[in-house]
Amino acid sequence: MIQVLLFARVQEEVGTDRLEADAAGKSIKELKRWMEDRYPVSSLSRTMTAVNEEFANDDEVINEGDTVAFIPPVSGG
Amino acid sequence: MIQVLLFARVQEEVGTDRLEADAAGKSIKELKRWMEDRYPVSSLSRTMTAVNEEFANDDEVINEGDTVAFIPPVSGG
Amino acid sequence: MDSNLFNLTWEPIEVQQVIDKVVDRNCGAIATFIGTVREMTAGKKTLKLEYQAYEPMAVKTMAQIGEEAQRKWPGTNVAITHRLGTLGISDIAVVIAVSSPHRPPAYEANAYIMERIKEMVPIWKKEFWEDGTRWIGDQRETTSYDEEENQ
Amino acid sequence: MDSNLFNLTWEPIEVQQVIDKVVDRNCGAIATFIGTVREMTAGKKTLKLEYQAYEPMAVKTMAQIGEEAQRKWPGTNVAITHRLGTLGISDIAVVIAVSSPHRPPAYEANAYIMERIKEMVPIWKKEFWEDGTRWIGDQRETTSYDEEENQ
Repeated sequence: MIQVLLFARVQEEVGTDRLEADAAGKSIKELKRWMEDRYPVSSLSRTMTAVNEEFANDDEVINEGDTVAFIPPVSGG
Repeated sequence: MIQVLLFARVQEEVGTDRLEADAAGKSIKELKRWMEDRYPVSSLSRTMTAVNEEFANDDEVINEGDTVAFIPPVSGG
Repeated sequence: MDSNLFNLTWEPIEVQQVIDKVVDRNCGAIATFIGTVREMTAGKKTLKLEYQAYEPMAVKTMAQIGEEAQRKWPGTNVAITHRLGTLGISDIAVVIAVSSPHRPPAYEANAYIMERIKEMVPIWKKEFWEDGTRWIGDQRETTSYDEEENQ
Repeated sequence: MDSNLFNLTWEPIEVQQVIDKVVDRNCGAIATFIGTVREMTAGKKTLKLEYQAYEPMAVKTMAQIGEEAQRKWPGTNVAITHRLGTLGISDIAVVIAVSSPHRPPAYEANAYIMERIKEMVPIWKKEFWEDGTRWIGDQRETTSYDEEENQ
Protein backbone atom coordinates (compact mmCIF):
# COMPACT_ATOMS: atom_id res chain seq x y z
CA MET A 1 0.00 0.00 0.00
CA ILE A 2 0.99 3.62 -0.45
CA GLN A 3 -0.07 6.76 1.40
CA VAL A 4 -1.73 9.52 -0.63
CA LEU A 5 -1.82 13.03 0.89
CA LEU A 6 -4.33 15.62 -0.27
CA PHE A 7 -4.30 19.39 0.21
CA ALA A 8 -6.35 22.51 -0.45
CA ARG A 9 -8.94 22.15 -3.22
CA VAL A 10 -8.15 18.47 -3.85
CA GLN A 11 -8.58 17.70 -0.16
CA GLU A 12 -11.99 19.40 -0.12
CA GLU A 13 -13.17 17.67 -3.28
CA VAL A 14 -12.16 14.21 -2.08
CA GLY A 15 -13.34 14.90 1.46
CA THR A 16 -10.26 13.64 3.31
CA ASP A 17 -6.65 14.70 3.83
CA ARG A 18 -5.16 11.23 3.30
CA LEU A 19 -6.01 7.82 1.90
CA GLU A 20 -4.34 4.53 1.17
CA ALA A 21 -4.04 3.06 -2.30
CA ASP A 22 -2.85 -0.27 -3.67
CA ALA A 23 -0.70 1.53 -6.20
CA ALA A 24 2.85 0.16 -5.85
CA GLY A 25 4.24 -0.36 -9.35
CA LYS A 26 1.88 2.23 -10.87
CA SER A 27 3.15 5.48 -12.36
CA ILE A 28 2.05 8.85 -11.00
CA LYS A 29 0.02 9.30 -14.18
CA GLU A 30 -1.83 6.04 -13.49
CA LEU A 31 -2.43 7.05 -9.87
CA LYS A 32 -3.94 10.34 -11.07
CA ARG A 33 -6.33 8.47 -13.37
CA TRP A 34 -7.24 6.09 -10.58
CA MET A 35 -8.03 9.07 -8.32
CA GLU A 36 -10.11 10.77 -11.00
CA ASP A 37 -12.12 7.58 -11.63
CA ARG A 38 -12.79 6.92 -7.98
CA TYR A 39 -13.34 10.38 -6.40
CA PRO A 40 -15.29 13.52 -7.31
CA VAL A 41 -12.08 15.40 -8.03
CA SER A 42 -11.35 17.91 -10.80
CA SER A 43 -8.75 16.91 -13.37
CA LEU A 44 -5.36 16.15 -11.82
CA SER A 45 -3.52 16.18 -15.15
CA ARG A 46 -1.80 19.49 -14.37
CA THR A 47 -1.44 18.95 -10.63
CA MET A 48 2.12 18.55 -9.38
CA THR A 49 3.04 15.65 -7.16
CA ALA A 50 5.71 14.82 -4.62
CA VAL A 51 6.95 11.33 -3.79
CA ASN A 52 8.41 11.13 -0.29
CA GLU A 53 8.52 14.95 -0.10
CA GLU A 54 10.40 15.46 -3.38
CA PHE A 55 8.72 16.81 -6.52
CA ALA A 56 8.16 13.99 -9.04
CA ASN A 57 7.04 13.84 -12.65
CA ASP A 58 4.14 11.86 -14.08
CA ASP A 59 6.31 8.98 -15.30
CA GLU A 60 7.80 8.19 -11.92
CA VAL A 61 6.88 4.72 -10.68
CA ILE A 62 5.57 4.42 -7.13
CA ASN A 63 7.12 1.90 -4.75
CA GLU A 64 5.52 0.03 -1.90
CA GLY A 65 5.48 2.24 1.20
CA ASP A 66 5.91 5.52 -0.70
CA THR A 67 4.03 8.64 0.30
CA VAL A 68 2.58 10.50 -2.67
CA ALA A 69 1.28 14.04 -2.22
CA PHE A 70 -0.83 15.96 -4.70
CA ILE A 71 0.38 19.57 -4.77
CA PRO A 72 -2.20 21.95 -6.29
CA PRO A 73 -0.75 25.31 -7.37
CA VAL A 74 0.77 26.78 -4.22
CA SER A 75 -0.23 30.14 -2.77
CA GLY A 76 1.96 30.70 0.27
CA GLY A 77 3.81 33.91 1.05
CA MET B 1 25.11 88.42 14.05
CA ILE B 2 24.56 84.97 12.59
CA GLN B 3 24.83 81.54 14.16
CA VAL B 4 27.32 79.08 12.67
CA LEU B 5 26.88 75.37 13.45
CA LEU B 6 29.75 72.92 13.12
CA PHE B 7 29.65 69.12 12.89
CA ALA B 8 31.91 66.08 12.70
CA ARG B 9 35.44 66.80 11.50
CA VAL B 10 34.87 70.57 11.21
CA GLN B 11 33.57 70.68 14.77
CA GLU B 12 36.66 68.85 16.05
CA GLU B 13 39.07 71.05 14.09
CA VAL B 14 37.48 74.29 15.27
CA GLY B 15 36.99 72.96 18.80
CA THR B 16 33.34 74.01 19.24
CA ASP B 17 29.92 73.05 17.91
CA ARG B 18 28.69 76.62 17.37
CA LEU B 19 29.93 80.17 17.10
CA GLU B 20 28.63 83.60 16.26
CA ALA B 21 29.86 85.65 13.33
CA ASP B 22 29.28 89.20 12.17
CA ALA B 23 28.55 87.93 8.66
CA ALA B 24 25.19 89.37 7.61
CA GLY B 25 25.50 90.51 3.98
CA LYS B 26 28.38 88.15 3.27
CA SER B 27 28.05 85.23 0.86
CA ILE B 28 28.56 81.64 1.99
CA LYS B 29 31.81 81.65 0.02
CA GLU B 30 33.02 84.67 2.00
CA LEU B 31 32.00 83.05 5.28
CA LYS B 32 34.00 79.95 4.33
CA ARG B 33 37.10 82.09 3.70
CA TRP B 34 36.57 83.93 6.99
CA MET B 35 36.39 80.57 8.81
CA GLU B 36 39.52 79.27 7.10
CA ASP B 37 41.45 82.43 7.99
CA ARG B 38 40.39 82.44 11.61
CA TYR B 39 40.31 78.75 12.65
CA PRO B 40 42.59 75.72 12.19
CA VAL B 41 40.12 74.13 9.80
CA SER B 42 40.80 72.15 6.61
CA SER B 43 39.61 73.68 3.36
CA LEU B 44 35.85 74.30 3.33
CA SER B 45 35.69 74.90 -0.41
CA ARG B 46 33.94 71.58 -1.07
CA THR B 47 31.93 71.50 2.16
CA MET B 48 28.18 71.83 1.74
CA THR B 49 26.24 74.36 3.76
CA ALA B 50 22.70 74.86 4.94
CA VAL B 51 21.07 78.19 5.70
CA ASN B 52 18.19 77.85 8.16
CA GLU B 53 18.15 74.07 7.62
CA GLU B 54 17.97 74.19 3.81
CA PHE B 55 20.92 73.34 1.59
CA ALA B 56 22.43 76.50 0.10
CA ASN B 57 25.06 77.22 -2.55
CA ASP B 58 28.21 79.30 -2.17
CA ASP B 59 26.68 82.41 -3.74
CA GLU B 60 23.80 82.68 -1.28
CA VAL B 61 23.93 85.85 0.81
CA ILE B 62 23.51 85.49 4.54
CA ASN B 63 20.95 87.63 6.36
CA GLU B 64 21.04 88.95 9.91
CA GLY B 65 19.78 86.24 12.28
CA ASP B 66 20.37 83.34 9.87
CA THR B 67 21.75 80.03 11.06
CA VAL B 68 24.44 78.65 8.78
CA ALA B 69 25.55 75.03 9.17
CA PHE B 70 28.61 73.47 7.61
CA ILE B 71 27.73 69.99 6.39
CA PRO B 72 30.81 67.81 5.83
CA PRO B 73 30.14 64.74 3.64
CA VAL B 74 27.44 62.83 5.47
CA SER B 75 27.81 59.22 6.61
CA GLY B 76 24.51 58.23 8.20
CA GLY B 77 22.64 55.03 7.49
CA MET C 1 21.86 24.76 7.63
CA ASP C 2 20.12 24.92 11.00
CA SER C 3 16.57 23.79 10.35
CA ASN C 4 15.35 26.08 13.13
CA LEU C 5 15.93 28.90 10.65
CA PHE C 6 12.97 27.63 8.60
CA ASN C 7 9.73 27.42 10.50
CA LEU C 8 6.02 26.93 10.26
CA THR C 9 3.92 28.17 13.15
CA TRP C 10 0.28 28.33 14.22
CA GLU C 11 0.97 31.24 16.56
CA PRO C 12 1.35 34.92 15.64
CA ILE C 13 4.84 35.55 14.26
CA GLU C 14 7.17 37.73 16.31
CA VAL C 15 9.20 39.64 13.71
CA GLN C 16 12.06 40.32 16.10
CA GLN C 17 12.52 36.61 16.76
CA VAL C 18 13.04 35.96 13.05
CA ILE C 19 15.45 38.89 12.75
CA ASP C 20 17.44 37.66 15.77
CA LYS C 21 18.24 34.44 13.88
CA VAL C 22 20.24 36.26 11.21
CA VAL C 23 22.15 38.77 13.37
CA ASP C 24 25.87 38.41 12.61
CA ARG C 25 28.82 40.55 13.80
CA ASN C 26 30.05 40.83 10.25
CA CYS C 27 26.74 41.69 8.63
CA GLY C 28 25.88 45.39 8.58
CA ALA C 29 22.63 44.94 6.65
CA ILE C 30 19.43 43.07 7.48
CA ALA C 31 16.55 43.18 5.00
CA THR C 32 13.23 41.76 6.11
CA PHE C 33 10.01 41.17 4.26
CA ILE C 34 6.73 40.86 6.14
CA GLY C 35 3.72 39.60 4.24
CA THR C 36 0.44 40.60 5.89
CA VAL C 37 -3.20 39.93 5.11
CA ARG C 38 -4.56 42.75 2.99
CA GLU C 39 -8.23 43.68 3.29
CA MET C 40 -9.08 44.77 -0.27
CA THR C 41 -7.98 42.94 -3.42
CA ALA C 42 -9.34 44.13 -6.75
CA GLY C 43 -12.29 45.78 -4.99
CA LYS C 44 -13.20 42.64 -3.05
CA LYS C 45 -13.13 42.57 0.73
CA THR C 46 -11.30 39.71 2.43
CA LEU C 47 -12.70 38.68 5.83
CA LYS C 48 -9.99 36.21 6.77
CA LEU C 49 -7.53 33.71 5.33
CA GLU C 50 -6.65 30.15 6.10
CA TYR C 51 -3.19 28.73 5.37
CA GLN C 52 -2.50 25.03 5.07
CA ALA C 53 0.84 23.31 4.33
CA TYR C 54 2.36 19.97 3.52
CA GLU C 55 4.40 20.63 6.59
CA PRO C 56 7.57 18.52 6.41
CA MET C 57 7.99 19.23 2.71
CA ALA C 58 7.29 22.94 3.17
CA VAL C 59 10.03 23.23 5.82
CA LYS C 60 12.45 21.24 3.66
CA THR C 61 11.65 23.37 0.60
CA MET C 62 12.14 26.62 2.53
CA ALA C 63 15.55 25.34 3.66
CA GLN C 64 16.43 24.49 0.04
CA ILE C 65 15.47 28.01 -1.03
CA GLY C 66 17.66 29.43 1.76
CA GLU C 67 20.59 27.37 0.48
CA GLU C 68 19.95 28.52 -3.09
CA ALA C 69 20.04 32.14 -1.92
CA GLN C 70 23.27 31.58 0.01
CA ARG C 71 24.91 30.08 -3.08
CA LYS C 72 23.83 33.06 -5.18
CA TRP C 73 24.72 35.65 -2.48
CA PRO C 74 27.59 34.20 -0.41
CA GLY C 75 27.94 35.54 3.11
CA THR C 76 24.22 35.99 3.67
CA ASN C 77 22.21 34.45 6.53
CA VAL C 78 18.57 33.52 5.93
CA ALA C 79 15.57 32.80 8.17
CA ILE C 80 11.97 32.22 7.10
CA THR C 81 8.86 31.76 9.24
CA HIS C 82 5.45 31.10 7.68
CA ARG C 83 2.20 31.13 9.62
CA LEU C 84 -0.50 28.46 9.23
CA GLY C 85 -4.14 28.39 10.30
CA THR C 86 -6.65 31.24 10.36
CA LEU C 87 -5.42 34.83 9.92
CA GLY C 88 -7.30 38.12 10.16
CA ILE C 89 -6.65 41.40 8.36
CA SER C 90 -3.12 42.76 8.96
CA ASP C 91 -1.98 39.49 10.56
CA ILE C 92 1.50 38.42 9.49
CA ALA C 93 1.58 35.45 7.09
CA VAL C 94 5.32 35.28 6.43
CA VAL C 95 8.57 36.88 7.58
CA ILE C 96 11.80 36.58 5.60
CA ALA C 97 15.00 37.94 7.18
CA VAL C 98 18.31 38.13 5.32
CA SER C 99 21.54 39.54 6.72
CA SER C 100 24.58 40.37 4.65
CA PRO C 101 27.85 42.28 5.08
CA HIS C 102 26.55 44.92 2.61
CA ARG C 103 23.15 46.19 1.55
CA PRO C 104 22.43 45.08 -2.03
CA PRO C 105 22.68 41.31 -1.45
CA ALA C 106 20.33 41.56 1.55
CA TYR C 107 17.58 43.19 -0.52
CA GLU C 108 18.19 41.03 -3.59
CA ALA C 109 18.32 37.71 -1.77
CA ASN C 110 15.19 38.65 0.17
CA ALA C 111 13.16 39.41 -2.97
CA TYR C 112 14.47 36.23 -4.62
CA ILE C 113 13.44 34.09 -1.65
CA MET C 114 9.93 35.53 -1.67
CA GLU C 115 9.55 34.74 -5.38
CA ARG C 116 10.74 31.18 -4.83
CA ILE C 117 8.39 30.66 -1.86
CA LYS C 118 5.46 31.67 -4.04
CA GLU C 119 6.62 29.32 -6.76
CA MET C 120 7.37 26.11 -4.95
CA VAL C 121 6.73 25.85 -1.22
CA PRO C 122 3.70 23.58 -0.62
CA ILE C 123 1.57 26.08 1.30
CA TRP C 124 -1.97 27.01 0.27
CA LYS C 125 -4.17 29.95 1.08
CA LYS C 126 -7.96 29.93 1.27
CA GLU C 127 -9.69 33.30 1.01
CA PHE C 128 -12.94 34.01 2.83
CA TRP C 129 -15.13 36.76 1.39
CA GLU C 130 -18.65 37.81 2.33
CA ASP C 131 -20.01 35.83 -0.63
CA GLY C 132 -17.85 32.73 -0.54
CA THR C 133 -14.45 31.08 -0.19
CA ARG C 134 -11.76 29.87 -2.53
CA TRP C 135 -8.41 28.11 -2.40
CA ILE C 136 -6.09 30.53 -4.18
CA GLY C 137 -3.51 29.39 -6.69
CA ASP C 138 -5.69 27.01 -8.69
CA GLN C 139 -5.24 28.21 -12.26
CA ARG C 140 -8.54 26.73 -13.42
CA GLU C 141 -10.44 29.02 -11.10
CA THR C 142 -8.05 31.94 -11.17
CA THR C 143 -7.62 33.47 -14.57
CA SER C 144 -5.70 36.48 -13.31
CA TYR C 145 -3.49 34.87 -10.70
CA ASP C 146 -1.50 38.03 -10.00
CA GLU C 147 -4.63 39.88 -9.01
CA GLU C 148 -5.36 37.31 -6.36
CA GLU C 149 -2.10 37.57 -4.50
CA ASN C 150 -2.27 39.25 -1.15
CA GLN C 151 1.22 40.69 -1.39
CA MET D 1 3.20 63.59 6.71
CA ASP D 2 3.24 62.80 10.42
CA SER D 3 6.65 63.88 11.66
CA ASN D 4 6.58 61.11 14.25
CA LEU D 5 7.30 58.79 11.33
CA PHE D 6 10.81 60.26 11.07
CA ASN D 7 12.84 60.01 14.24
CA LEU D 8 16.23 60.39 15.79
CA THR D 9 16.87 58.58 19.05
CA TRP D 10 19.63 58.10 21.60
CA GLU D 11 18.08 54.86 22.83
CA PRO D 12 18.30 51.41 21.23
CA ILE D 13 15.85 51.18 18.33
CA GLU D 14 12.93 48.77 18.70
CA VAL D 15 12.38 47.42 15.19
CA GLN D 16 8.76 46.46 15.87
CA GLN D 17 7.91 50.03 16.89
CA VAL D 18 9.09 51.32 13.51
CA ILE D 19 7.19 48.57 11.67
CA ASP D 20 4.00 49.36 13.62
CA LYS D 21 4.01 52.88 12.16
CA VAL D 22 3.50 51.62 8.60
CA VAL D 23 0.94 48.86 9.21
CA ASP D 24 -2.06 49.49 6.93
CA ARG D 25 -5.12 47.31 6.27
CA ASN D 26 -4.62 47.71 2.56
CA CYS D 27 -0.90 46.99 2.49
CA GLY D 28 0.03 43.31 2.18
CA ALA D 29 3.78 43.96 2.04
CA ILE D 30 6.19 45.53 4.53
CA ALA D 31 9.89 45.73 3.64
CA THR D 32 12.29 46.80 6.35
CA PHE D 33 15.96 47.56 6.27
CA ILE D 34 18.03 47.40 9.45
CA GLY D 35 21.52 48.85 9.36
CA THR D 36 23.74 47.45 12.11
CA VAL D 37 27.32 48.10 13.19
CA ARG D 38 29.60 45.62 11.46
CA GLU D 39 32.78 44.52 13.20
CA MET D 40 35.17 44.04 10.27
CA THR D 41 35.53 46.42 7.33
CA ALA D 42 38.28 45.77 4.81
CA GLY D 43 40.19 43.72 7.39
CA LYS D 44 40.01 46.43 10.05
CA LYS D 45 38.24 45.86 13.36
CA THR D 46 35.72 48.45 14.52
CA LEU D 47 35.42 48.82 18.30
CA LYS D 48 32.46 51.20 18.34
CA LEU D 49 30.82 54.01 16.39
CA GLU D 50 29.54 57.41 17.28
CA TYR D 51 26.73 59.09 15.33
CA GLN D 52 26.09 62.82 15.40
CA ALA D 53 23.38 64.76 13.55
CA TYR D 54 22.24 68.25 12.73
CA GLU D 55 19.06 67.17 14.39
CA PRO D 56 16.23 69.40 13.15
CA MET D 57 17.55 69.35 9.60
CA ALA D 58 18.11 65.59 9.68
CA VAL D 59 14.49 64.96 10.73
CA LYS D 60 13.23 67.39 8.10
CA THR D 61 15.40 65.79 5.40
CA MET D 62 14.23 62.27 6.32
CA ALA D 63 10.63 63.48 5.98
CA GLN D 64 11.43 64.97 2.56
CA ILE D 65 12.91 61.65 1.46
CA GLY D 66 9.78 59.87 2.67
CA GLU D 67 7.64 62.24 0.59
CA GLU D 68 9.85 61.69 -2.45
CA ALA D 69 9.40 57.94 -2.09
CA GLN D 70 5.63 58.28 -1.77
CA ARG D 71 5.49 60.36 -4.93
CA LYS D 72 7.52 57.74 -6.81
CA TRP D 73 5.64 54.77 -5.30
CA PRO D 74 2.08 55.94 -4.53
CA GLY D 75 0.25 54.03 -1.83
CA THR D 76 3.34 53.35 0.26
CA ASN D 77 3.78 54.28 3.94
CA VAL D 78 7.26 55.15 5.21
CA ALA D 79 8.90 55.35 8.65
CA ILE D 80 12.57 55.96 9.42
CA THR D 81 14.35 55.92 12.77
CA HIS D 82 18.07 56.70 13.06
CA ARG D 83 20.10 56.21 16.22
CA LEU D 84 22.58 58.79 17.55
CA GLY D 85 25.33 58.53 20.13
CA THR D 86 27.66 55.62 20.83
CA LEU D 87 26.92 52.22 19.26
CA GLY D 88 28.63 48.86 19.75
CA ILE D 89 29.00 45.96 17.33
CA SER D 90 25.63 44.66 16.04
CA ASP D 91 23.75 47.65 17.49
CA ILE D 92 21.10 49.04 15.16
CA ALA D 93 21.97 52.37 13.53
CA VAL D 94 18.93 52.80 11.31
CA VAL D 95 15.58 51.16 10.58
CA ILE D 96 13.56 51.92 7.43
CA ALA D 97 10.07 50.44 7.14
CA VAL D 98 7.95 50.71 3.99
CA SER D 99 4.50 49.21 3.53
CA SER D 100 2.76 48.88 0.20
CA PRO D 101 -0.29 47.07 -1.22
CA HIS D 102 2.09 44.86 -3.28
CA ARG D 103 5.65 43.65 -2.89
CA PRO D 104 7.87 45.32 -5.50
CA PRO D 105 7.22 48.95 -4.45
CA ALA D 106 7.98 48.07 -0.83
CA TYR D 107 11.45 46.71 -1.69
CA GLU D 108 12.19 49.40 -4.26
CA ALA D 109 11.12 52.36 -2.14
CA ASN D 110 13.07 50.96 0.80
CA ALA D 111 16.32 50.67 -1.18
CA TYR D 112 15.77 54.14 -2.65
CA ILE D 113 15.27 55.69 0.78
CA MET D 114 18.47 54.14 2.09
CA GLU D 115 20.44 55.54 -0.85
CA ARG D 116 18.99 58.99 -0.29
CA ILE D 117 19.73 58.89 3.45
CA LYS D 118 23.37 58.16 2.70
CA GLU D 119 23.45 61.01 0.19
CA MET D 120 21.82 63.88 1.99
CA VAL D 121 20.72 63.46 5.59
CA PRO D 122 23.06 65.46 7.87
CA ILE D 123 24.20 62.58 10.07
CA TRP D 124 27.85 61.70 10.61
CA LYS D 125 29.58 58.58 11.80
CA LYS D 126 32.87 58.41 13.67
CA GLU D 127 34.66 55.07 13.63
CA PHE D 128 36.76 53.93 16.58
CA TRP D 129 39.48 51.37 15.84
CA GLU D 130 42.27 50.05 18.06
CA ASP D 131 44.72 52.45 16.40
CA GLY D 132 42.60 55.58 16.06
CA THR D 133 39.36 57.25 15.11
CA ARG D 134 37.95 58.97 12.06
CA TRP D 135 34.83 60.83 10.96
CA ILE D 136 33.68 58.84 7.94
CA GLY D 137 32.47 60.50 4.78
CA ASP D 138 35.25 63.04 4.37
CA GLN D 139 36.43 62.47 0.82
CA ARG D 140 39.86 63.95 1.46
CA GLU D 141 40.62 61.25 3.96
CA THR D 142 38.62 58.47 2.37
CA THR D 143 39.85 57.52 -1.04
CA SER D 144 37.68 54.41 -1.29
CA TYR D 145 34.49 55.70 0.28
CA ASP D 146 32.49 52.59 -0.55
CA GLU D 147 34.90 50.43 1.39
CA GLU D 148 34.29 52.49 4.48
CA GLU D 149 30.55 52.10 4.64
CA ASN D 150 29.22 49.90 7.37
CA GLN D 151 26.32 48.63 5.30
